Amino acid sequence: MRVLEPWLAEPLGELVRESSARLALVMTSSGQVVGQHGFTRSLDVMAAAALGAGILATTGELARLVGSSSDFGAVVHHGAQQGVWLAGFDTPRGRWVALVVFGRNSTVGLVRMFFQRFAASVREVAPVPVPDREVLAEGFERELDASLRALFGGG
Amino acid sequence: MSDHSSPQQSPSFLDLGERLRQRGQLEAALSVAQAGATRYPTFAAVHDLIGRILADQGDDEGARSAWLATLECDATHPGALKGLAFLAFRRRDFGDAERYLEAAAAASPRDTSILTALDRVRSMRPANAPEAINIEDPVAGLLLLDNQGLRLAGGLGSGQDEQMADAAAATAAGAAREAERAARLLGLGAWQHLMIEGDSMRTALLPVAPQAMLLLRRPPTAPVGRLLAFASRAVQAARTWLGNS
Amino acid sequence: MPRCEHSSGEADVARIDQEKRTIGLTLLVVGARGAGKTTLLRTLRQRIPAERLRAGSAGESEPDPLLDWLTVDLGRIQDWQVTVDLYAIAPVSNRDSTRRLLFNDADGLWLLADSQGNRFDDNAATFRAAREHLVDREGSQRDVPTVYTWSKQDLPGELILAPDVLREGFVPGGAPAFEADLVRGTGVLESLHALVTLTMRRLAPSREPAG
Amino acid sequence: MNPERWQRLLDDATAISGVRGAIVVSAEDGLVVHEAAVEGLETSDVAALASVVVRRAESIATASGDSQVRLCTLTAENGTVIAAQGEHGLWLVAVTEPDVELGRLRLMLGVLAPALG
Repeated sequence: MRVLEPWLAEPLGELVRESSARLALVMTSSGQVVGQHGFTRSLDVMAAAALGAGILATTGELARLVGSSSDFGAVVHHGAQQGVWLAGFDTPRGRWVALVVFGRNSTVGLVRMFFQRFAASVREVAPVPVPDREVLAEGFERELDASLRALFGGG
Repeated sequence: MSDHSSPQQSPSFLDLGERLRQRGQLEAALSVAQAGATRYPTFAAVHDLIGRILADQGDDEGARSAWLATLECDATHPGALKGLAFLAFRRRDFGDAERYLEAAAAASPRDTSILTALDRVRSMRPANAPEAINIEDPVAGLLLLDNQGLRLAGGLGSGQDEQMADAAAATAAGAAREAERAARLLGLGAWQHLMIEGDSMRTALLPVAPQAMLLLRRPPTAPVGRLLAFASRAVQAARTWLGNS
Repeated sequence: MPRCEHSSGEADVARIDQEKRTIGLTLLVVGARGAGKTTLLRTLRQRIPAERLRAGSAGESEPDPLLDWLTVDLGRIQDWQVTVDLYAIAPVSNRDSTRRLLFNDADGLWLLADSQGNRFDDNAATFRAAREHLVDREGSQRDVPTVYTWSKQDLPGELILAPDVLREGFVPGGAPAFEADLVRGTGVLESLHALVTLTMRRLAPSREPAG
Repeated sequence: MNPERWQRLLDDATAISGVRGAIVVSAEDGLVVHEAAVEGLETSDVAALASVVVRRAESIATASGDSQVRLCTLTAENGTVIAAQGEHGLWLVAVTEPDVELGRLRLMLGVLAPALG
């Protein structure tokens, strides 16, 4: 499992463990990965994130087209050997998306249940973003330039 | 090869052995039956015949082995179950006798001789006489396993081999985890037992210790309340067994 | 692929981790087929000390022809550890989702033009496509620091276009442009130097949590 | 599919003293198909968890060489979850207080569940 920020590890670990998920991916609604479990190739993570965010956006659009007052909440693909659960949820960092791939030893209901707990847990533990202040001190570019010259052999 | 291990039709040595047994020529009957067992080692009926001959000779231990061998060939062989019930009855173990007859009744529900025997055994047993508990007996229908799904002791009961007991243990540990989780997450507190009822069997799964659980398997005719009462005693026995181990 | 290991939650900006004091830049190397993207990355691998290079597709037996990548550790600058992820993307690939994501996250663009006269249109089409891909998550056009490198300037003069012609043809405004001989490495490190500087300059004044 | 009939079945089940709620569950996906529950019972959680227990119970039965599971009862300190098999992968699931008339409920669910299909 990999997470961008340490506080996400526990809720994501619980989601994976309790729902018997094979793969799990948590991303921002624009597809930026914030945590994953089970993927071995980074390229797959990126592609899955982009596709997952895209699918959810598309179904949201479809929901609007057919006159639904809100989006569909979750998208489920159920195959013979494994299923995919894809759902958005609100966090203090904005809307995020979770993608869970589960096998025959789990069920949609179980994934749904632990996804809801996961979303609630993220809402509870996610640090609220705070206002920023300037960081790069004066002289940064000069040091960068020196560092690049050293690294690139005076180039 | 199937034609070497189990004959297509009832072979003549069975008739011969049975006739010799009924005439009291037990030694001759036994030699015929044992020759047949050599020829057809997985043929249930020949082991059943040997069991009856040995029982007639008063060799209860030998008869028990033969009938257990019968059940290995055919897990629901009524003759072997009746034979084992008879041996239990003879040693006045009415609980065991009842258990084997219940299994025989499940295998042959229309056999009135079994139902009659069952009634008789039940009437012989004092109402509050506790059924004997032997955690290590593989045919007692008590399977003790650890939380990783490994068998610690016992088995699934008559007719089910060790391999099957191991498979059941492997699945039971997962079931216990789910039972524990379901009870906890639904706010029902600690789980006490999971009762699984089917057409052919009643099975109860109970926690014994943090690292161990017990699977109890009985025929569908076993009354649920009595099964649970027995299960409760079996859990205590299992705890003692774990302590001694 | 380093992206998901140390990225901030924000889109469209370099990854700045305030706790670990790290800055990660994503730079895209874009060029027409045969313009020399793979050679460029290979040259960087040869010229930059190995201890400053992190895992990249070079570690695999064969570079991925559709997506080659490389991470350079620029070391500690002030109290920040700065790394640069360089992705070389083929102009046409079946990995549109990957490409979209990379363009979304790009902090800087390194446009590589094949100097040969007969590749002028290919270069133009590739650069145009790159600009079309360079949109933010809401679909608005993004303006990111860009440098140009004219590859194959070592070929005979009758085959190639002069740097000022290429600049005239491709470079809007005053973006830096460098002539390069990718095999010998001329102009490569200079281009990267300029791009990193421009990109970091765009970050300043950058931000960190108050308090 | 007959929601009206399901409702009647669930009403019969919940009429028993000590039954907190009853639902029709699809064991394959662990989702609620129909429900009749009292306040305080998260029926989707019941469906998800009960279906997993049922599936595990079926695994035990299969591994033991037994036939289909008809009834599955999980007894805990503060209550019981009881699931009876219906047709087409549907299960009738009831959640009870600890002092429910379990014998009556078992029989009733055993009779009602086959009518689920």
